Amino acid sequence: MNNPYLPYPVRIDKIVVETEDKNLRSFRLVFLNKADEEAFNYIPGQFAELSLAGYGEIPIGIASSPTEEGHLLFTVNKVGSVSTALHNMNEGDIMGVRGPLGNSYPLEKMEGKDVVIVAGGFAVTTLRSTITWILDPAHREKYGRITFAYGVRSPGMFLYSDEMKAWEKRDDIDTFLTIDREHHDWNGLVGMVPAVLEEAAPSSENAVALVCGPPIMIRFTQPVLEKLGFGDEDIILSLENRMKCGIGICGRCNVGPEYVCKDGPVFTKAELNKLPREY
Amino acid sequence: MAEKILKKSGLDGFLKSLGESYKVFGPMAEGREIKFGPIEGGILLDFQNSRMSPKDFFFPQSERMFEFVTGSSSEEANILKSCLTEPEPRLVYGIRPCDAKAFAVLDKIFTNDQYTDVYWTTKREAVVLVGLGCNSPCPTCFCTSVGCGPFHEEGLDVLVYDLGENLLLKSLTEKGGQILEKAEGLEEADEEALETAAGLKDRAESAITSVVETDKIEEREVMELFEAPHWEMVQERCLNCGVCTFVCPTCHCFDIQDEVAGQVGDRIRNWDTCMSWLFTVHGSGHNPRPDKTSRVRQRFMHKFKYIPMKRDGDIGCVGCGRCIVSCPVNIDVRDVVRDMNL
Amino acid sequence: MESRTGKIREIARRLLTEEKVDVVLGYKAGTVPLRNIPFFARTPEEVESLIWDSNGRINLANFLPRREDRIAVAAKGCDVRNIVNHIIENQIKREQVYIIGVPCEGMIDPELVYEREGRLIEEAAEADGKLTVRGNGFETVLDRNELLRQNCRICQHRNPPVYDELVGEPVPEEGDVSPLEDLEELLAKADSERYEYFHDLVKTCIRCYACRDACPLCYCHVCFVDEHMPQWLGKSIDPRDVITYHFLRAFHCAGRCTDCGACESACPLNIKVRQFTRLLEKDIRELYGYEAGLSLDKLPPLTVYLPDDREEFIK
Amino acid sequence: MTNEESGGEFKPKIIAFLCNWCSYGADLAGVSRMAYPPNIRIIRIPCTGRMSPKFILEAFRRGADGVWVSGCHPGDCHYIAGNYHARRIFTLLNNFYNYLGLEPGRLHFSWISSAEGEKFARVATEVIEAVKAVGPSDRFAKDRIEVA
Repeated sequence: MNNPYLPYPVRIDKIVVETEDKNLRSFRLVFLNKADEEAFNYIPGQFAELSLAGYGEIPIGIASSPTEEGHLLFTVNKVGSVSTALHNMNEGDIMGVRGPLGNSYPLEKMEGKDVVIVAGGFAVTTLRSTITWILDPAHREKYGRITFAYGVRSPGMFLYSDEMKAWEKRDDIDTFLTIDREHHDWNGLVGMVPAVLEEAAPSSENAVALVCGPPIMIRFTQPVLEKLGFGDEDIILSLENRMKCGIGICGRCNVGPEYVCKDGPVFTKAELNKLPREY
Repeated sequence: MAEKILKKSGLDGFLKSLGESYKVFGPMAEGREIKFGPIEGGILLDFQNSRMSPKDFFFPQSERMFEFVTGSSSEEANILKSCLTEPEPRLVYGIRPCDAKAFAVLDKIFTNDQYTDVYWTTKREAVVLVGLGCNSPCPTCFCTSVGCGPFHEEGLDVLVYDLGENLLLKSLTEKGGQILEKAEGLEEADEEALETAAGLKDRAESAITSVVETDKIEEREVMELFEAPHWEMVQERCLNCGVCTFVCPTCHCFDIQDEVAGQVGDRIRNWDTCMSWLFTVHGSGHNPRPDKTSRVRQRFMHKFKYIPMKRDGDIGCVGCGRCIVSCPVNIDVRDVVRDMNL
Repeated sequence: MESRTGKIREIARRLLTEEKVDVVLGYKAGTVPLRNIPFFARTPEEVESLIWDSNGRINLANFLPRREDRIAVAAKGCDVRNIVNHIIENQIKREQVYIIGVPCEGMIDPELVYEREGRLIEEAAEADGKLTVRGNGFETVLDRNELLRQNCRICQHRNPPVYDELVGEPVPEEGDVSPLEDLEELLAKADSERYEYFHDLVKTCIRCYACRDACPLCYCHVCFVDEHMPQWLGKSIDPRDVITYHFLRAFHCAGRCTDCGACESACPLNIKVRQFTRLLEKDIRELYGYEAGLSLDKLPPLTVYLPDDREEFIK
Repeated sequence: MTNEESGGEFKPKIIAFLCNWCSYGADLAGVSRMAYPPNIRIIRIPCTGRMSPKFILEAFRRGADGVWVSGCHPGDCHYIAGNYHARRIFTLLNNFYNYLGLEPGRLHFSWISSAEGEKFARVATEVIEAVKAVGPSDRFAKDRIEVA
């Protein structure tokens, strides 16, 4: 019988230090077994438990897109004991990945609509996955205008900065990169994400908004989206909570009756309105 | 379905004969405690509820899930190997109907529409449960209020009625039927025995005088219950010790921990408790359940609202009363549910 | 007992009516025999639920840290000693707490009652030093003094050492009991036997930490068992982790423990966890002449020192 | 398999927590060509007042056969009174460990100033001999987890 707690063994193929504070690293993982890779069918918005033998597991959103075959990408902030241990790993080391877990962004439902993507800090990971997926030639024409607003503290804190620069140049996605305060190294937008979003004023007609970021950004983004005319059904958020099993059993990540790990992490604002704010 | 009579004096022989195909467990006195252990000496024929629930049969407090070697010495290093073994066939005699019902509740939790917790199911499937109905329920029992009862059959393979001189064995599943069929020295139950059994059941049910209602909990919205004022009263005296969760037959929350000794490591799962601050705290330090109120509320909401919402209306409590008996500050689940149902 | 109940209510009513305090903490009758409920009375009507009997095993001082309001506590000797601890350790201000001192005649250990009866007790009633227990088809009258918890039997501070008001007359202190009763025997054994003894003592421990949570001394925001960088002990029921927990829990109480017995009373498995703390308090008494919570002016022994403290074991 | 079983001489693992301001500096064994057996692993601490019972317990849990804590003589603490406070904790801890059944001879305390290189070497040898006499530790050591 399939053991849902058993991680697939993977090799760390590449490690990239993403940010100037060196607290965020991206790990490109390659499956040791082809069969495992084939079994790992994921959709943008899902996450996986990264498993480090001797340290434990951490739930991390999948930053790569299923359109990028051959590897998985995870960007991890150094916070606790497992993420610290992960930051100390080297290319070539063996670890585990368990997943994919959780639901995903409702990519099918979003078809035929404009998509507004709002990201803050390192929460951009699963949104990077989503954008990469949407921009793939096989999918791009299913969606309308793509607006992407992404804010970080300072220029050195952008994740995937090469890709961001590339997206800024494309005309099939409107990219708004912003930093919190003026910085000598920056001649782009300055200001908080909600303000930038308000300025960009994407149309809410036949559109959905995907929002992922720190709680404070989410709090101030919601009124802006409302003002722009987005209904609660069209505002889509991704939650995070402490997790262990990742499969809706161990009982700690629930928000009301919903398990963030299995019923989430993606919820509409309309859904969250009916639930306790235990996240 | 078969209904057979076994002389009480023949119980030892009956269990011994089952010992050929199963490892047989039964209730035993261990000091003040009642424990289900391998039958060697005599088992208890009549006993009140055990202080700890027997959930550890399938969900041990600490369980080795995986093992691994650390370092980089071998190809296999840092790759987890499952410690799941083919479980031995076990038969448990004397499980109380509430505890069996709890197993049935947990069956639905450890298996959901996407995943099967193999550590639970493999052990669970290899067990035959021979339950013993409760002729004299405890004053803290309220099983009849939560979809269970002193002779409830859910989760059991065989239910035993203690008729005095004799035991009436009623098979409830195919597994149970086979056991009764194979066993020697059983007689077909006659009309009189069946009537006595029915009488025992009625008497036991009417002896349970604590009644709680849950109909309004079902109707109410999550947020209405969540924001009710009575939680403040409950939390005020709650110690957040979590004894309730440890003795509870349906509490199933767990933690997963890695431990390494030298070059060998294990991934262990341990019972955890929603009463603990650590249970929900994020790596960032943010805690979505930061206070006693939110933690104690979670336990009752989980059992009486969230589980029914997600598991076809089944309440996540079987009314065994263990938490009432063990709570150091006497938080009585019956009172809490009454407040929720107001 | 009845008269104490009456007096506590009278005082509580007065304090609330005169708005001297916001809340009065005492006990209320529980829903199961031999157990009562820590109860917060905020109105004169609620005061009518307050009682005083032999089931006040939970130490009410436990509910004081981090409070903002003014609170009166109906506190027995050990509770008061823990309130004194809290005041010394800056967990509550003296002026915030009104101590209704209750001279105590010891609390009952329900385990002893069960041991005597060996059957389920459905009702219990107390009057004139007798405990009447009833169950399915039986009624027995027991002498409450024979049912006291061990810590109550050896208690030498039944009367509150500090109070704002005393309920009734002080009770005589037990003069001739040895707090070390059984411990001396244990200490006379070989180290291997003591090692076995303590491992056996906690072998049924389920790591619920009720002993910690019922303890008024344990008010840390993050307990050492929950620390994870570094993580001091595993979370399973491995015997080595279990004993480590009990070892460190007891040590954190050294010089502060009043032997109130709340830890033991809260233990769902009736483990005699006081055996750990009693040993430490024995040393504290013998080495530093200190007993916790007897005076607001004396500092706990591990926060002070003398230049000539004993050190014969130090090379 | 312990060293004893393997037939070799038992080489105890001893963890020494040494105060930065005195005993740590007294370890001049190398400089002054005094010899003591290499069984001691040193952990530098800022003051004996920083020693928590957790550290000592952790050393035993991780398989130390002996633990030795050494700091400044009373009155000489760099932080005025750290060692005075430590002394009371050590007294209780030493007894408590003993009560709980740790073999006598595993846990050692000393005051050694930075000028007492000779004393350091002598106490080190004493500690090693005492621990050797007790043998390998198993009472509080945690090896592979014991669970179902």
